Amino acid sequence: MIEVRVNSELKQVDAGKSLAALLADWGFDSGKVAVAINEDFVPRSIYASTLLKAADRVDIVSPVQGG
Amino acid sequence: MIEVRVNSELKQVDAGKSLAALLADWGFDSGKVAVAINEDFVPRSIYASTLLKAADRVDIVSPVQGG
Amino acid sequence: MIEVRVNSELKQVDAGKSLAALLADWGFDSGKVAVAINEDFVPRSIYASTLLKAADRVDIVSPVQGG
Amino acid sequence: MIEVRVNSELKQVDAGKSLAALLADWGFDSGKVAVAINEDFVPRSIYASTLLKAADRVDIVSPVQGG
Amino acid sequence: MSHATDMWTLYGAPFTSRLLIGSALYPSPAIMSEAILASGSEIITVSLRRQAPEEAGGQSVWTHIQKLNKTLLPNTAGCHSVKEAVTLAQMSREMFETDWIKLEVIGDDYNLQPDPIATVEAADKLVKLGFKVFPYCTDDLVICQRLRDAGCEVLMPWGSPIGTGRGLMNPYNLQTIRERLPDIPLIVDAGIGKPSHAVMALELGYDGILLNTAVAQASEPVVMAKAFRHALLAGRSAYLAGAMPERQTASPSTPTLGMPFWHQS
Amino acid sequence: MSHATDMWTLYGAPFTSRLLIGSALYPSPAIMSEAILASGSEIITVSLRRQAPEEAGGQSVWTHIQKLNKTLLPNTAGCHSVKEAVTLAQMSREMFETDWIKLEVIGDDYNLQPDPIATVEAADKLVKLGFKVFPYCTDDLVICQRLRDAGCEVLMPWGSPIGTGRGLMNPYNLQTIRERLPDIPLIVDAGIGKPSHAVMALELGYDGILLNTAVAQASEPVVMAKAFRHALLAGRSAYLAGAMPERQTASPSTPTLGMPFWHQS
Amino acid sequence: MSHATDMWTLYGAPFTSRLLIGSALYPSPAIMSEAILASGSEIITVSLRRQAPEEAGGQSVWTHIQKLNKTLLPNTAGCHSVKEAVTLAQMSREMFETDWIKLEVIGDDYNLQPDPIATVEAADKLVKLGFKVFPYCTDDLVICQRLRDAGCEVLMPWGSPIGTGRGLMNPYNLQTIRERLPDIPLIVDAGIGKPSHAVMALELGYDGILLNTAVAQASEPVVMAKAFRHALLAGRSAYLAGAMPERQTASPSTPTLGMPFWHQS
Amino acid sequence: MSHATDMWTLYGAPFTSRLLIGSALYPSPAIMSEAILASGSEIITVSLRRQAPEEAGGQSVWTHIQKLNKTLLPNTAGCHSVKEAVTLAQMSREMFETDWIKLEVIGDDYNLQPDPIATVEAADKLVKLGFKVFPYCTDDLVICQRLRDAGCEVLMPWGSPIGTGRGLMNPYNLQTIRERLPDIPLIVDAGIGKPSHAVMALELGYDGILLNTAVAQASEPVVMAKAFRHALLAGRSAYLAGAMPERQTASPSTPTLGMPFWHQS
Repeated sequence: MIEVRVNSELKQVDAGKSLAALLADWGFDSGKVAVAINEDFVPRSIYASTLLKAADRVDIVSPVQGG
Repeated sequence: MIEVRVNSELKQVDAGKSLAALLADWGFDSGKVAVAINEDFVPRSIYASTLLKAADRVDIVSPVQGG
Repeated sequence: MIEVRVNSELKQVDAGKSLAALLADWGFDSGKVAVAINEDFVPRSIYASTLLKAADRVDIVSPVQGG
Repeated sequence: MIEVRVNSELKQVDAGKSLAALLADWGFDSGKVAVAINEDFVPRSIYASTLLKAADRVDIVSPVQGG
Repeated sequence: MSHATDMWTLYGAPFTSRLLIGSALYPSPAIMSEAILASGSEIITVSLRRQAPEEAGGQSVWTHIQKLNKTLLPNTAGCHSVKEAVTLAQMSREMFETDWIKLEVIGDDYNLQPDPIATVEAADKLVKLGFKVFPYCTDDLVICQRLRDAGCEVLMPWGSPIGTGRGLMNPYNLQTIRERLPDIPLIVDAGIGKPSHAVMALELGYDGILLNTAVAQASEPVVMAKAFRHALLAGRSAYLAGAMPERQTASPSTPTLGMPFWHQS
Repeated sequence: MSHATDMWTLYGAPFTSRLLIGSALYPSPAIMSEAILASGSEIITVSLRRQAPEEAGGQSVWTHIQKLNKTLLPNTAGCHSVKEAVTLAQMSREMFETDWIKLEVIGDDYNLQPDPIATVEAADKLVKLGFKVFPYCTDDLVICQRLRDAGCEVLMPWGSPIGTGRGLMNPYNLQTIRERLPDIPLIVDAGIGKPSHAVMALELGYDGILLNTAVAQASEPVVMAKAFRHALLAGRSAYLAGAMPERQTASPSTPTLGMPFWHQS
Repeated sequence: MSHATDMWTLYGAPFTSRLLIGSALYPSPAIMSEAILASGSEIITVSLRRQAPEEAGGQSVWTHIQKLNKTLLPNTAGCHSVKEAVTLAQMSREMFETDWIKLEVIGDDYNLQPDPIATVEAADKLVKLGFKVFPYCTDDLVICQRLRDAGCEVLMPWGSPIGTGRGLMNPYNLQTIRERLPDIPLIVDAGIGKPSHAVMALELGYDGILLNTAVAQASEPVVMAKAFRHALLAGRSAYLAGAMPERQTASPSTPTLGMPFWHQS
Repeated sequence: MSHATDMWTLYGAPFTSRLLIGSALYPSPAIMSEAILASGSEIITVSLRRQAPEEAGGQSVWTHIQKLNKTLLPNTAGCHSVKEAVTLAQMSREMFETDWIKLEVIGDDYNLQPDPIATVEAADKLVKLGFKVFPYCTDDLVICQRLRDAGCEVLMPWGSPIGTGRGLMNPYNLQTIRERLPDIPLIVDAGIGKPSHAVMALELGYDGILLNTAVAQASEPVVMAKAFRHALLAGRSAYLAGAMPERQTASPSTPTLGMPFWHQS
């Protein structure tokens, strides 16, 4: 298990799991969010092949109102 | 004959003629003008009974654009 | 005795007393005030010969700051 | 002889002469001007050891009013 | 609120458009007619002048104005005394068959401002003669109160001098008049040069605008007339909608909560 | 000209309405939808934020925005660095399936003004990444020129700080930008508080307005939305019509020729 | 011109300072005295009020004012009718032994503006009674002309309502009065809040300023008094010096001729 | 506070006068000298230009400037690139024997505004070269912060474009800069046309003014110089004195208590 930050919350995750699997575990619908790791954009197309490293900072965002 | 001012022009007029007759002489259609004598309003209804005096100042006006 | 208003206060005064005497009674220095009765100015020169009538409105003013 | 631009004027100069000597030839008092060559500042202290190259752009300026 | 139901009344007569428009200074009578129609205005100002008999007969702008079949508001433009204004008003009432009169008594030939004292005196006389007076006045609260006390049921303070197009020179005064006289229709007359000026006036709570030069002297009077039609709808809706308060400091519109890239260490 | 034919284009896409509107700060999603429809706007700004999974699923304003079926303009509001803005733009492009991005890189948290230097740098990077950038910038001509040189095909200088409703703080600067950059679409973004502000911007020759708070925080957002719809039509027509020049001194509208009561002695 | 020789006259009396100052609203009589001395003013406004006999005797601000040994300008502040103003003026003339009177006839208790009609009527009566009238009036050219015609040899239009400190609400009107009445001393009375307001008034060609609150209610009245002393010297000199015209476009001050680094190729 | 003790410091050097003045555009060198002396200024801006040898020898304004024996502030006016500005600064340092430099990098030849990006870059380079930089910049808070971060110990935002005399185009921005950067000396450079503009800047808390055209191009430069001398004293004292707050509604200065003629019935 490694420790990462997801939307600034500390989480323990299985280092072997893909980002796609983790998003599902965390309850997110991959089609309805966008993701960045350590402030770099991660395209949806590579969620399945993306693994997290210890101390990664993961941002998961979804649409809201804006001005 | 007496001398009057009509719209600031000097005119010689027959002292016996009514305002109605004079307006016709001058080419005005009584229905399409309004008249003042010496800066007092003269209603159309009394043109026929109105006589001019020497030195009267007659104003004859008709509609124009306005702001 | 008659009743008058002095600076809007009701006062009983001796009808025979002059304004000059009344000012003194009331504690005013004639030289340091100006007077109006019923909104008419009363010059200092006639205080001694001025008598009040019932219901007179007397104004006694003195210098203050102003803008 | 080489050709240079001095304050945007073409001049033929002796390639062997120092900037100090050229300024004197051109009538400038070294103490009353500042110089740049090809938009690089040239300190007064090295005028004597500075030689021009063909096509050099020489700026010689002196004090004026400013806002 | 729907504009259809957002009527206002002048001396008891209901109107939908909040624009009163002049008929002078247009490139041609045809453009005047087209512009007035495009403006949506229901009230047109007119005047009386000496004319040669043949013109008085009617080959003139006047025939075009009549064809528009709008409510007429005759003016006393150019009058410099109470006497002149009252007499011209009487002549207008007979000629135009209306007891409405836009009262102008000019007090100075340089800024063409109304004479406050003569305007109040003339308004008083005209009301007693049965006129429904639309007084052109300055943005002076006390004069406005006197005119209302004289029986005027609408007031028309200037925005700025006639024909300058400077808009609202003194919004503070105009606002003061609105606050102190909340119930009488207020029309900004004179000085409007651009649609933004008209919108500002209605945002302040004014009920209408009277203008002429801004449309007539625009490069494209018909297009400008349409611009003012929209401006009055915009300004009126803005007033009814209640604008946000002006703030001294910035505040974000997009939510700050949930901003990405921030991580507590 | 008829409004139907008075289209404008943003990155090649034609639009009729000159209002771009935000989706934040409304009393409710329902009022947001009604107000946006009343405004006539065809372009809505949206954003991305961290949300709990259940919200991210979509029980939110977002579902209402989608139903409006308008063109979306995602923003990078809240970003303080080039890096943050570029990454959020990439996330937006994937999420909203558009290469349009309203670029905001905040330079100061007090006045929320854009960072001129970082905005130019971010715009350059985003254009190279294939984005169609709508940069929020200050009213600085030189920064506007740099943004255009970086490949921005529209510029969005502020009127005044976000959410202040102070309108056009510096009309002189805005006018200078218009005169020096006559061919690029210019949109006043931020600071618009009242319809009169929007009319002024278009009278200056600006092509459009982007606002949010002025409508969302009005007492009656739907009515204010309608007010702005009319304001943009008024301002655009006024620009096309060519306003009269402002004059220093008064000049009468009603003819002076033929004024009665005058008699040469 | 040297300030020593730049005198002006009010009803024939010459003065150097262009500031008329009020004596009310100071934190203490001592600060009042110090501030008035620091202001350089030569004319102080005073009033008359009902007081208890002991105060009327003189334990009051009045004794401090007398010690300053300045020219006094009594006012009719608070009067609402011609009758009240005329009577109070007569009482002032006897009490202060001066025929100078600052005429105030309030027309509205909300903006405390002068009643234009009553002010003209009162001025006429007072002039006939031998007073030298300083009328407080609005920025209305026609009312100013009436007051001059009534015999006022100085006019005092307001800048903005008393005590608001809003400065010159309507510079256009003030400038018009100056242009149309070039020969009569004009003093801006009321509304001055900052020295910049006073400088603007004198730059417009006004001859002097009458103020009270701006100094008395400043955090440091004595320092503000000094600020206004300099402001009046600055404004007057600026007017005499003839300011540069405002320009639409930039032009360099430093010479462009001889700019280095430029080389024709 | 006494003006004698109200000093300010620029890069550690103390000054009494808050006016920095240019030496260009005067009718003659003699008038320049007289005006600068009358202005009380202790700092004069100068420049470097190509001149014919005989002029460079010194038959010029420069000899008059030297005689004034004031602190010199050389400028880089006319430079359009970082390179030009840095080189001209180095030439100035040698020629004028001062490490002070007024940094101007023009970004647009129409409004002559500084190039914000190039100015920050040049300032950074010059500070590293040991210069004491006085950057001419726009009224952009973020650019001002960058300049301070680059090591500038004074900032000179514009009031409006050089030579326009339009005064403070955007007081809100200038005030924001003052509030956000309370400790660094701020000088309004460019755009000052009248003494009232200078007073306004100091009332906002600005520390000084740099101008040239307003004095040099006045009808009477010497008198205008004196006007500005008083204006700076007025503005500074006003700031120190703490002006009254602006109020929305009127309030009387003369006491209402004890008003005569009122009688309860």
